[in-house]
Amino acid sequence: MTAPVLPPRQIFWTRRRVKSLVVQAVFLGGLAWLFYFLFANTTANLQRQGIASGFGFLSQRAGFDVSLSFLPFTSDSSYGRAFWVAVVNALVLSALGIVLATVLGFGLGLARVSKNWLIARLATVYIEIFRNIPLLLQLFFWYFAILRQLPGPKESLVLADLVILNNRGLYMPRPQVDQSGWVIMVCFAAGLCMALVMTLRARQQRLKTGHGPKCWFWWPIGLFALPLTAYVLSGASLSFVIPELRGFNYRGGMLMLPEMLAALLGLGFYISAAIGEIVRSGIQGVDRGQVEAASALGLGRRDIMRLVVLPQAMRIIIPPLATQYLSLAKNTSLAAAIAFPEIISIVAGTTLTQTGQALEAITLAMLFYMSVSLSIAAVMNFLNYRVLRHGN
Amino acid sequence: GTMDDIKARGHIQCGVTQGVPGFSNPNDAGDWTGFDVDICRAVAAAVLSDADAVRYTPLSNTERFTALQSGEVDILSRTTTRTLNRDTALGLNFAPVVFYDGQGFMVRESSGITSAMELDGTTVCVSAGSTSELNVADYFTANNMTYEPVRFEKADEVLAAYDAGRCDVYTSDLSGLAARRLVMQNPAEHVMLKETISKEPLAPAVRHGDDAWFDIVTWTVYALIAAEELGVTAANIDQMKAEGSPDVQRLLGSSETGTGEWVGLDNDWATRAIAAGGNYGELWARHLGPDTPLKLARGLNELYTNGGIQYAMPIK
Amino acid sequence: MIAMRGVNKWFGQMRVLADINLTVAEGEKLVICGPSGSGKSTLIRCINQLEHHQMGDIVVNGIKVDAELKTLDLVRRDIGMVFQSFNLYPHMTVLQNLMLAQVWVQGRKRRDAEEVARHYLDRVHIPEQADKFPAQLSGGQQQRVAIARALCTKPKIMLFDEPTSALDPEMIKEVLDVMTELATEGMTMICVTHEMGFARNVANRVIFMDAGRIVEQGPPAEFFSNPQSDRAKLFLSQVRLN
Amino acid sequence: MIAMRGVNKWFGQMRVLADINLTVAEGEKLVICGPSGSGKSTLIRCINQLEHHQMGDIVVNGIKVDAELKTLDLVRRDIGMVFQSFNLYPHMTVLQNLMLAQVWVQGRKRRDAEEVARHYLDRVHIPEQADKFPAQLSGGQQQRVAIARALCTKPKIMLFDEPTSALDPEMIKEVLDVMTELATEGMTMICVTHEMGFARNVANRVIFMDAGRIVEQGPPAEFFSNPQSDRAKLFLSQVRLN
Amino acid sequence: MATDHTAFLPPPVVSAGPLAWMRRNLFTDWRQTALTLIVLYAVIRGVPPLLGWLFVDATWQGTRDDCVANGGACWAFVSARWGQFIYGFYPADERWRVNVTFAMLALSVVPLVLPMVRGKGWIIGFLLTLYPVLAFCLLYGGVFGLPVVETARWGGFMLTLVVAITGIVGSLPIGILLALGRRSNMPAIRTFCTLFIELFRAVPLITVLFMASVMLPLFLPTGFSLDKLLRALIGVAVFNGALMAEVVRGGLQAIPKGQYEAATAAGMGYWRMMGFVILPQALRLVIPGLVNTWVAIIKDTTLVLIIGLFDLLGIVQAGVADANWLSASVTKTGYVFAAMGFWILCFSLSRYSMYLERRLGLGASR
Ligand SMILES: Nc1ncnc2c1ncn2[C@@H]1O[C@H](COP(=O)(O)OP(=O)(O)OP(=O)(O)O)[C@@H](O)[C@H]1O
Ligand SMILES: Nc1ncnc2c1ncn2[C@@H]1O[C@H](COP(=O)(O)OP(=O)(O)OP(=O)(O)O)[C@@H](O)[C@H]1O
Ligand SMILES: [Mg+2]
Ligand SMILES: [Mg+2]
Repeated sequence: MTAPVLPPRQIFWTRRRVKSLVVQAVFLGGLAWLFYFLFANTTANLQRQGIASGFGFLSQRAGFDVSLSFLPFTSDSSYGRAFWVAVVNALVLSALGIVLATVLGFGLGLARVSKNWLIARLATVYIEIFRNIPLLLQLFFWYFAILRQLPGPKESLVLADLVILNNRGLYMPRPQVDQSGWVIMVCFAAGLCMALVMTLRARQQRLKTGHGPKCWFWWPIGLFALPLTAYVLSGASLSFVIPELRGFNYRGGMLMLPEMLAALLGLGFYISAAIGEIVRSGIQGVDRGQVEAASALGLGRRDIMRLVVLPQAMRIIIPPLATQYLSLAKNTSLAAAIAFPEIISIVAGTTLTQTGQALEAITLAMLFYMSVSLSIAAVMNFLNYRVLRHGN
Repeated sequence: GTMDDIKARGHIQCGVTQGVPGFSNPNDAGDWTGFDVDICRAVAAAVLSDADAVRYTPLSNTERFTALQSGEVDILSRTTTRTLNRDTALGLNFAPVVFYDGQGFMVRESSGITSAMELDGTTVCVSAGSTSELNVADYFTANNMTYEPVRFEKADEVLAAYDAGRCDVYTSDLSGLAARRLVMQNPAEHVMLKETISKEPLAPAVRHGDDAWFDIVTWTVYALIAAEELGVTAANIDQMKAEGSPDVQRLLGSSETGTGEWVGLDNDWATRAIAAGGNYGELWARHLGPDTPLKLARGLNELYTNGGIQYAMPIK
Repeated sequence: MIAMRGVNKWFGQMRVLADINLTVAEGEKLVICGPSGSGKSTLIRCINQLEHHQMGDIVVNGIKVDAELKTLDLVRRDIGMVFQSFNLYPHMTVLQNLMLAQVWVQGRKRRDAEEVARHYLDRVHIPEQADKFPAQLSGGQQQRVAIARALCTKPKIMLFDEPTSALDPEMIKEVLDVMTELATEGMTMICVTHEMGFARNVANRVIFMDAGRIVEQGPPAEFFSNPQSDRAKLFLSQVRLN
Repeated sequence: MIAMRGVNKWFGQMRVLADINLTVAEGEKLVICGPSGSGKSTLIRCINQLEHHQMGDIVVNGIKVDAELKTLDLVRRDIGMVFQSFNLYPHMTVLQNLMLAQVWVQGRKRRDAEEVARHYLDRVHIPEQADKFPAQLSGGQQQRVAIARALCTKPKIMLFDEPTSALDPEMIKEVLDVMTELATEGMTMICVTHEMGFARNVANRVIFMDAGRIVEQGPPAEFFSNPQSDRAKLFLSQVRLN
Repeated sequence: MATDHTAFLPPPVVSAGPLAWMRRNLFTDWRQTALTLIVLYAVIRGVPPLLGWLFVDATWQGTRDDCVANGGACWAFVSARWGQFIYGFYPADERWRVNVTFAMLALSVVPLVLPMVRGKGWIIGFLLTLYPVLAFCLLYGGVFGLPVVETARWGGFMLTLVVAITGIVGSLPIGILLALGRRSNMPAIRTFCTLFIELFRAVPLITVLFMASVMLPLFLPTGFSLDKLLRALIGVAVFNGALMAEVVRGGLQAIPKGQYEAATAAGMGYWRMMGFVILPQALRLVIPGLVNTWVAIIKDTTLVLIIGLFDLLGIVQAGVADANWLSASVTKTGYVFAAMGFWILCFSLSRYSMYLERRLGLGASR
């Protein structure tokens, strides 16, 4: 054998390559021209009519109020702050929707594979109904046909004087901690991160060496012990504010607006139907041998499901589940149609009209959704590759 | 310019609401009718000699300004309040005010509220992206009251929300309140509060930067008002054209010195505009006045001679 | 220990077990062989009712087994099973695999369960792999873990369904060794296998099946040297070829 | 007809063809053999530029082939190729498979194309399968359709890349028969194959490759009876074993 | 394999009967029994009132007051508005044009769905090229002496179909081009297509519709304005094109390399190879995925109401807000009616896709 000869340096300017470059150059040129064309039109349109442009409006006074805000917001706040209010509202709605849809969806998936004929059938009916009706229609149904028809504040449906439901929303007692409440929140968040990090580290170590430290105890420590200690040490006091009828409406307590309730029900039920199907196919995707091995050992159906099938099904379930979460987050935009103050309603609606700056407003809205999509995709990739990639 | 486009196209594109009784609303046959619609028809009659040469584009609050800016509509005749911001930053030009309005509140009679100062802690239904939304915020802040806004983009939905009891209060322009009350389940159960919290001069708008077209719309509106001042109606127009006073003759183009050349049309432009639906007062009476379901009083919209502030610039 | 009387089973219209009569005494080691599709797997899967038979009786340890949950529980407690494809739980470590049934079926304490698990890992000669995941083990090691897992619940009978046929040749021996050890300790065993050497050395009796029937049975020495039926002769000639 | 001078090809840093010099005369039948991974497929795929070589010249029919589209077109028009895995278009009938390139590459009329297609189907002895889909044919029939498809564009040279190695033994013969017929009709052929019988009977010359080089070449009689290199000797002894 | 004929002995009839069945499927153990009873109770409590509302107490003819009096569903409302729900504001005299357009569609789709019909390629070709043109001419008019019907008058179920069909037909070519572009070996084109696809997949359709309705007009030269419906249709087609691209890409990836090589060796260039060999196979592979995307497109048509077009849902919503009808039962009836319309469409399509999946699955394993 002769000594290995290395390949010659590629001749760059083959005619084939030149042709490919020309095609691409023409393509890029066309694209650039198109962008220039649109850009020129737009600037000309804006200039000729003296329309304002740029993001300067974000610091201007907004002048309107919103019904739901987790950040301090008054009509004196800026458009920029209104944007962040909308962002937080959309994120809160997404998060609650994801919790609801996941809980319902897993229940449905399990019901679908249940041996109980009635339950399996009902789950099928539920799934087929909710996934084949447009989400917007479902939102309208919940909002206009159901919640809208609830009685007014004076004739509310009251449960034990604590939970109140009327056409102004769902009122619940609100836990109240005094000023040091944030310390507890911080401790809770820190505990959660700590438990997560410890579990991941232990798992990685185990994957590498076959031995890993025990880690389950980090969870109770992180989630309960730490915040509880903080609660006791900081001397905070906990009380509940109970809603009561004052003037026209109930006051105090925690209020879930009908818009939010309807959005949550609509999104949760719609996406749960999809998740139900995903969970079902995940469960059915687990090798039959696994079930057989477990039943041969004498495990009952429920234990098999809980200990053997579901953990493995998760690997099949998570990628499409991520897609559904993404779809849920994007679909919060439809809640604008039932007056839930999220991005479309606040940014692409009021802000756009009051400032007249369509380009900027819609760009902002799109940027928000893109960053949400990217974040969810990133988190799910992380889960997929770091946590679930062991075994075969 | 816009005029050339319209002539080439053969019709005017008119931006209207998505349905407000009295102002612009499709009738049973699906044809648009109303006060704002008739303004467009008058312009079309003046420009194209055909009051029916109009196509209507229903626009939401959000869409209305871009639709005008982008040339999708030639004229925005859509209960739009004239403000400094819209006149400048949004690149609009407003024709004369066709309706002097103000924002008010409507509540259920059973609530026992009689004054806007009692509205603290209420839930208020308001149209998103409107001046009402801004006014109500200012009003409650100024009076140290709190409220919870329920904001829909479509006027229909704001109304339905209030009607179904989602809100204690419905706020909008007084004319809008009157119009919308008609379509409630039980109009009699609702009362309007006496306070007017803002000035809402509603005017047709055109794009900034096309002065010729702006002039035509402006003076068509003035012609309608002038016709009422001069007693010219759709019924007597032919007669008036022949035997009216010099002012009338000038308006209707039958005098020597015609006005057509100045606005870039023929001398009969105003005649056609008035004949299309009548003078300003006739439009009012037909769509908004006491004989209509809206039963609005003319108030500020009376001619200046009758105690109002409607006043046509001299057509000379 | 096990008695089958007139057992019949159909899949749809196809009869895969036909009038099976078979008794297995305590401590007996049975090897079942026969061509592919002859019903060997189905037969042993009927014993712990992974498949339900439709006709005939199966009595295990005095309990008549059927599809009732109660008897299933009782019967499966006494029977361990090892599969061709190991079927270890990939999301658990070896130790967790071994402890699962002990904790959740037999209600043993974790500490005790771990002790038992380590004991049986010792017995299959891989005590050092306790904390690995199945995917990190070789096939032979995985199958030995599977055997240990089945033993952990201290069954009276062990069923093996072609435990070595998914393994590379080098690994077959280590699994067979473990099985032989188990046999010498007196466990009642029923093995479906084509390892004739194992059958010859360990089995008390060889069962030959074809088309859902037991065609021939006898001590291995006799069966291998002097098969009675043509079908068995043909089968043995083919097996020797490989 | 074909001349390769100092042809070299690399995949990444791995040199899979090393200084190949080879001339093939018109009407010659070449068989290429050699161990797996020795570069046989790559060599013939360079001839119609399914792989682009990086050094050296390949001249086919007087045209120097390189990665230029124009020469590619010219060269591919003259070369038919048959693959190990048939690569028939599964969504078209046999007839459509045969007509596709004729109609869309050579611009023949549909009627003429069908005539040509039926002619070559006759030649490969399956005229009756014209309207079936590939999935309905046996492997041997599929490979014969693939040969007919390559012939339809009337190539001057045919390349075969292990045309029989995906086939069951009974079907190998029918494909080899067709290839032999083709050879006797004077087609220039280059075959990568391990069918030594075919090589011996049909080939004018056998090329033996190893590690990207042509190690040995000569008339089949000589090559098979008296290989020169150790590598070829080893290879032949292994091939004969199977 | 089965040598003796007793092997064909049929299985015994298992102790059947409804009781045994119920024992096996409903009352397996106490836990299942409890569950069954709870669910059964809920069903018994829930279903009869629902049926009562839908049918027994329903009002089939009359006015709002009849509906309010009866308390059930108000089908009278639906029948009074039927014409509007189906045709929107399309002039009554011209509605035959809508009927003809969709009858044509139905006539061409039926043979497509039947497995035994041959020549589907021609029908698909017709539906993708000639049909849209014909449909537009018929619906919009202005040719063949048909009076023009402004798109502002289109509405109801007809508009839903128009949007859905444009979404389906328009997104396919866009999707194919984007998918090919994403697999192209020219970095500029690949990057562009990837960015384009990912951008549209990351944002909700509603922002795209907003873009089409308020942003697009600003991009165009002055005086050049596109119809509002047309802009929405462009938005829908482009958005779904990006989704479609991912489905098509899945199919392209599943085509074995040998197919590319065989086509290349036969002298075919890129477009011929793609057009005749690769795409027909790839598209066939992803038909179930395509049909599922269509279901999503149909559901998404409702979003056009947010930009002020009156699709079926939009017109129902406008209808239930009508003062002459406004009442709880009318509102519910209206939405239930629209829901049934969409449900039938989507459910049958998704079942069809499942059926195809099974059929194609069998075909592949054969
Ligand atoms: N779940 C099932 N449904 C339908 N038929 C089945 C099923 N399991 C097995 N069969 C059929 O029953 C027959 C006996 O199967 P069995 O698995 O018992 O054979 P075997 O002797 O174990 O064969 P092998 O040596 O291939 O494992 C075969 O014809 C098989 O195809
Ligand atoms: N596309 C490719 N990328 C990288 N390496 C490749 C590629 N195709 C082939 N090779 C490598 O090039 C070498 C020669 O491959 P080639 O297919 O020509 O061998 P061969 O003689 O035809 O072998 P076989 O008898 O297995 O078909 C092999 O080592 C192979 O792994
Ligand atoms: Mg078996
Ligand atoms: Mg090869």
